[in-house]
Amino acid sequence: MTATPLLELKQLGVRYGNIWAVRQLNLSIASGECVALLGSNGAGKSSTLRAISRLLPAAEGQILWANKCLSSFRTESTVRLGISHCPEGRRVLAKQTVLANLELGAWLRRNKKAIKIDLDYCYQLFPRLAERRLQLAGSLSGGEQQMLAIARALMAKPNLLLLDEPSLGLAPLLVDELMQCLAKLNKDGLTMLLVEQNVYAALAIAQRGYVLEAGELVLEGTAQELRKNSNLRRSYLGDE
Amino acid sequence: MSAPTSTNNLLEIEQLSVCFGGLQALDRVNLSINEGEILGLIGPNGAGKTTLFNVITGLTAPSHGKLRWQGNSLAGKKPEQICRLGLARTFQNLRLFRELSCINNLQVAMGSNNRRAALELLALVQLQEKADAAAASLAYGDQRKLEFARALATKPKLLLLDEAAAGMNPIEKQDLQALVQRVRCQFKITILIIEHHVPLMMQLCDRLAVLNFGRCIALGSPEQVRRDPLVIEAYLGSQR
Amino acid sequence: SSTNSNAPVNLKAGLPVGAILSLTGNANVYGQDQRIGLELAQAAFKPGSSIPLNLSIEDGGSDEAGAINAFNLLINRGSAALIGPTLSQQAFAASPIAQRRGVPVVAPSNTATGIPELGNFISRVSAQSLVIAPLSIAKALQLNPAIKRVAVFYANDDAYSTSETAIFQKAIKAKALNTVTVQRTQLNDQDFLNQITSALRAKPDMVVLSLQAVDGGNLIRQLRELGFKGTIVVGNGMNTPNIYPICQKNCDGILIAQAYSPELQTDANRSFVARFKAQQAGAVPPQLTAQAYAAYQVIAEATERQNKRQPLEAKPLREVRILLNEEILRGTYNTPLGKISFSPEGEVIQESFFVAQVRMNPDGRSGKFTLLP
Amino acid sequence: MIDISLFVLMLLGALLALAVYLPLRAGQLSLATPGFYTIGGTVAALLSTQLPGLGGSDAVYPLTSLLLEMIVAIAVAGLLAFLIGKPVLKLRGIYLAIATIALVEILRVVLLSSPWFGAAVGIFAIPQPFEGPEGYLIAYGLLLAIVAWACARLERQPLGMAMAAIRDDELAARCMGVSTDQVKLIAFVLSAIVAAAAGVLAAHYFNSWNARQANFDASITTLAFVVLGGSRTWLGPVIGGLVLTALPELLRPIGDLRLIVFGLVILLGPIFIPQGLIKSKQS
Amino acid sequence: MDGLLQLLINGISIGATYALFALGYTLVFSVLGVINFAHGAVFTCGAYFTYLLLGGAVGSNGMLAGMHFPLALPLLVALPLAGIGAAAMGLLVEAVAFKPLRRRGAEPLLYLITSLGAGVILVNLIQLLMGAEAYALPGNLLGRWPAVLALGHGVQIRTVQLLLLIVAGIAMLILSLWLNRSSYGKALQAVAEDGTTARLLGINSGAIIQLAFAIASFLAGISGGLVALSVNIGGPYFGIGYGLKGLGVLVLGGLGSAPGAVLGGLIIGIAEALVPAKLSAYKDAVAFAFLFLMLILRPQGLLGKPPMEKV
Ligand SMILES: Nc1ncnc2c1ncn2[C@@H]1O[C@H](COP(=O)(O)OP(=O)(O)OP(=O)(O)O)[C@@H](O)[C@H]1O
Ligand SMILES: Nc1ncnc2c1ncn2[C@@H]1O[C@H](COP(=O)(O)OP(=O)(O)OP(=O)(O)O)[C@@H](O)[C@H]1O
Ligand SMILES: [Mg+2]
Ligand SMILES: [Mg+2]
Repeated sequence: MTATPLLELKQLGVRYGNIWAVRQLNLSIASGECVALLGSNGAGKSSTLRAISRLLPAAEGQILWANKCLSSFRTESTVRLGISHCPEGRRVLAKQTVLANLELGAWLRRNKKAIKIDLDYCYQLFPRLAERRLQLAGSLSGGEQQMLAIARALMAKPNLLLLDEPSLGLAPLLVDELMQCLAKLNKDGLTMLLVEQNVYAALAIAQRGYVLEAGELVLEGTAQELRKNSNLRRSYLGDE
Repeated sequence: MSAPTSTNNLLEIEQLSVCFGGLQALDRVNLSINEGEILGLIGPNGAGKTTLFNVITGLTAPSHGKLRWQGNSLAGKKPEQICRLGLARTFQNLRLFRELSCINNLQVAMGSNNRRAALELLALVQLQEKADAAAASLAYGDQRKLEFARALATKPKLLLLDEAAAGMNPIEKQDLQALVQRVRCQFKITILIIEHHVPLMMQLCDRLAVLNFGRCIALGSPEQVRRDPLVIEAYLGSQR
Repeated sequence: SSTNSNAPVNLKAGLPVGAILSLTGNANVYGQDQRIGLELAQAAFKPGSSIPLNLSIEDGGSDEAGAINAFNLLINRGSAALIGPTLSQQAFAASPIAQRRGVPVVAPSNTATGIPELGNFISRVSAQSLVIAPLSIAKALQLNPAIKRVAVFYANDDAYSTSETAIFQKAIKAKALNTVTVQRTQLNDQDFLNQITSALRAKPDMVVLSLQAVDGGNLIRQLRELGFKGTIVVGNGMNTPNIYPICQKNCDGILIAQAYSPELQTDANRSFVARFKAQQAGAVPPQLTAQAYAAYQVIAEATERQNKRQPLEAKPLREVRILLNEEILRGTYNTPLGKISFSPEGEVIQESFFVAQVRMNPDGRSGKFTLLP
Repeated sequence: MIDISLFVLMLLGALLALAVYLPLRAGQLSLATPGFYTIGGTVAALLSTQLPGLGGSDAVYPLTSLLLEMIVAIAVAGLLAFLIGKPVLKLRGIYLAIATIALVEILRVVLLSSPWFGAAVGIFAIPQPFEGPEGYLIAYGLLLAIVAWACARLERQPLGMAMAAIRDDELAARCMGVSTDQVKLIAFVLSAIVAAAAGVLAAHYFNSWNARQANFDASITTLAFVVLGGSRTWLGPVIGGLVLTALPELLRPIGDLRLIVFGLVILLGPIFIPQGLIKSKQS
Repeated sequence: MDGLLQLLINGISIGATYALFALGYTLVFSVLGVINFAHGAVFTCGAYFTYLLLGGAVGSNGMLAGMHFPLALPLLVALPLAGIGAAAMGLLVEAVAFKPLRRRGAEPLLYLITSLGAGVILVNLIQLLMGAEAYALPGNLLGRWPAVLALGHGVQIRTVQLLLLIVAGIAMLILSLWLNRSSYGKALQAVAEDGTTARLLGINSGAIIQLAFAIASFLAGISGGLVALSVNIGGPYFGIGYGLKGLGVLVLGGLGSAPGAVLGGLIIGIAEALVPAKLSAYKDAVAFAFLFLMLILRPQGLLGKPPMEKV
């Protein structure tokens, strides 16, 4: 691992009104790493991602991007830094076409040729999107929307990809394909923070993982360690 | 006068087709749901599963074909009428009454302001502590459970669950499975469920129907379906 | 916290009198003109009176609720008499309140039929067009005897316009002229193309219009631009120099029925015009300003007379109001409007009415009402 | 400081706000309230001035006649709302708002142009059932109490909850068995009834009546009452209506700046208290 | 026949005013999905700016009584400057009435009220400063052009209105090109549909909204000046009267569609023109009845997209 992490959360706290969703979270991601963020419902995973992309303010603690504090950044500026967030609940732009959604994913990029290449890559990754390119995103099936959301996040050509349950609603075959593809992207150098309920799959591609429970960090370690951890197995993998 | 159909057929779907423009979302689907069973509906993304739900619940008009509920046609019935006949559903993309409290969500569905009954239902999905919190403030997984409870609150005979376990981790999925089974016995209802998590479906469902490109390509016991080469190719993938 | 009307009237700062003007809302122009009139009158009548008026002006908005609020406010503050409200609709709503509570109201600008009839406490200094309208039609005929065909315009949703046009139309009929078309507009219309082209198709020799100043100015301008060359007679609502800049050179030659003329050569008017000019950089006063001034004058002079006859000091407010009302209706006043008095009902009896012709200066932005003999 | 007659207008404001609130609770932005208010007033004005049998020439107008007017006005407005509600409530959001504004405009122009309704001058010399504003205060107070009580009750009933559900997600509400068309129509008709009843009293209180009350400004102002007060529970509109009606009067001492300050209040109110003065229980 | 032709011309030229007004509305609607009730007031500001820049003096009732701009600019300079002034007002309105709400993710209803508040303030500020009186632009601004152009067969059109029509046409073309062809159009729609998502895509929604406000208000300013040239400034409520018609036009044409705004404007204009003279008092009722019927028959407006809802 490199010396300075690309992203570092120090004692991060996030809250909604006076309910704390995340408390005292320390987390770091080195450049080129894929890190999994695990935990049950309401553990605060999505809230953590929202804080990183500045959709939510950090109520306490710090978020450091290459040692720079993000607290003064707005969401759109984090995108400029290279953070791309594929949010919970897809949030595709229902009234625009698939193609327009993808193009908007690359809104900050100016190199038309490179954009075209990535577009083709996305279509190759999800051929269904290519078939539906002129259909309004709102009329896609749930899984198709999920594909679109992931593809749109990729179109930003990010340095750090925040994925909030990317496999949600995808058919098994596609989950496998997606995971392979994420693994490949990671191997090619893309840094990722992956929130997944599909713990097996996530730990298969992540190098390290963090486990949250009720907003607090309860476990962290390499993927291997986590896979072996009996506590985790019992409470999240459902092994007897 | 129509001849009485066999009594244990709750819902019969005959030659059902739906077109969106040039797109055949459902193609001559035949399916009958027996009273008291848990019927699983699986298939790749965009296969038409949600569309089938939409037709059953009166949100989408079929271009062709018939629906028969306990022997009577559902043609031309409005969603609210269909609901009152005893068909209730959840939504793939979560459609709670976001500003209302959890308990009010249930009370709307019950059509009464009986707090006790609503609390009982909330307890069923372990949300009794959030009874007075706004639905929007729940974590994703909890929102799914609330939707489940809300559908139950309409006292349905047939419960349609669209991606019931999406966003849940394996252990929660197991809980859900137990819950669905319990609900079936306790409320004596029939369940039609869409879910991409195959192991869950294998354990939970009495029968499985598989849709692909709008066509029903397989129907039978989980074991039969699991071994069906067509299904393996289209949906399960070879490794399973 | 309303003043007890049985308590003696409070004369510390003078006799309390309230004015309710439309200073905001869409009738705000009128209210502002009226406010100037009242302020001038205050300056003119305060010195030298044994019992000066203590005037408070309140905004009555341009709707009924606003007028009612302001009426109640001023009555509760112990006003002995009221001036206002600006609009006839407001008067129908608010003046009955004053009537019920026995407070004299002198209306400076209500011209709709039925206002003085609201009760014995309600009077007005604003004449209806009953006398003037026929006068101006006659004058037009005198200037151009060839006139046969007349087109009439009025704002169908405006109380003043509908009242006045009825009078105009009767006068036209009485002169055996042919009303070729009656075009209705709406109060806030600004574009009259449709009405004008439709009216012009009827080939009128004369156009008679009852509109408020801004609408009327727009209509005249568009009428002229679209080629109407004949005589234009306008009602009382346009009797304000504010129309000069609006219709500019197109105003030239229009005949106007006036309840007030700045050209009137009486002492009262000369001193009024002089005061106005001094304050407003040489401008000529509009009718609404003169009428507001007159309303104040009526109350001021009635108070003075009443006080001489029977000092108001220490009298209960209720009685002061009654006495004042009787005195108002009894008197004769030399106002800028000419000599006026009241019928027992409270309707103004005005001696001088005028028909003036607008003569624009070459700059096209200022002009003059020249009285036609 | 505040005069009785202002209290009367404040209560009127609160009632009109409740009339806007009812459909809004069901997610329907209907701006037809001033229209139904005008209808109520017109019915009252016509009956009391044109039907001698009601006692318009008595020294004090009989309360029974007032009650009769109320019943007729409620019937007329309710029926009208029922008839136009069906097609109009198919529209959503801003489209519904515009359609209702269009209706109000049509009503205004027609009433102001037809001699039967007094045309531009309106109907005046409307008989008085009460000696002074105190009577109106009591009458309006009663009316408001009844309507507010009904609203409070409604909110706890399934119907009221169904309305709130429709505002959140109409389609989901349908799928949960709520007859949304019916619920929306009920809200619309109730709103019309409240507005018309308020109009009946207003016609007497204002001594005169004309259709200028039914204007766009009035529509938006009453909406402001609700938004500023809070649109989630009945108390919000009531408070909003009371406060915003009183405000311009309380601001009289600052003279010409009064409407500017009023504007500032409705500009800043929603910014600083987005939920309105009265918040809902949740969140 | 000529009569009918004249009526059509009348309708079109009146409709052009409505269209110009609605274009600004529509632009703000397309980014925010809400109606900006302060638009009428900004339009009024444009008219007053034009008046002042042309060298007009303030009348007697305002606080600025007697003051005037030192230069009398020619119309072609004054109009764009007035547009810029109005754009500044529009940005101000955005900053005080819209931005704070957007930050809080408030519901659309609130925008109606805050923008109404901003409008009330502007109108009363104008009254305070300029008085309530009517103002008219100098009558000789068109130079050598006649006030009315004859189109033959006795059909004529006022030159000012022709000008308005041309400006409306050009504005519509530019706007629809901008909305449909440039990537900004898509970003604009994204912001309108879901501001949060737009920000996640790196779209600076704040800047885009400001841009839209600036353009819409610039347009309002210019149209205010042009309309004042045609019908005089009736007082601080000048633009408010157009506000309601503009709203109707906007909805008739289809919310968010620039060609829709123009089409809607022309249709309402023509519908009003075709009302027979006898019934001219009812012309507003006719226009709104027409609008109402259209809404019932085609809820999304003439050129609007039908709403789409997928479950
Ligand atoms: N908008 C909100 N308002 C109030 N509380 C919220 C809000 N969103 C989330 N919460 C609360 O914050 C906590 C953490 O929620 P979060 O969405 O981060 O969980 P999560 O780990 O992503 O869960 P899931 O796997 O279900 O998505 C939960 O208790 C939730 O109820
Ligand atoms: N309104 C519509 N217009 C056009 N196409 C539509 C519309 N609604 C659905 N479709 C298409 O119909 C197909 C079936 O959609 P459906 O939502 O039923 O899929 P699904 O089986 O539920 O998939 P998933 O598992 O991803 O939810 C999809 O390809 C979708 O794009
Ligand atoms: Mg989450
Ligand atoms: Mg689906």
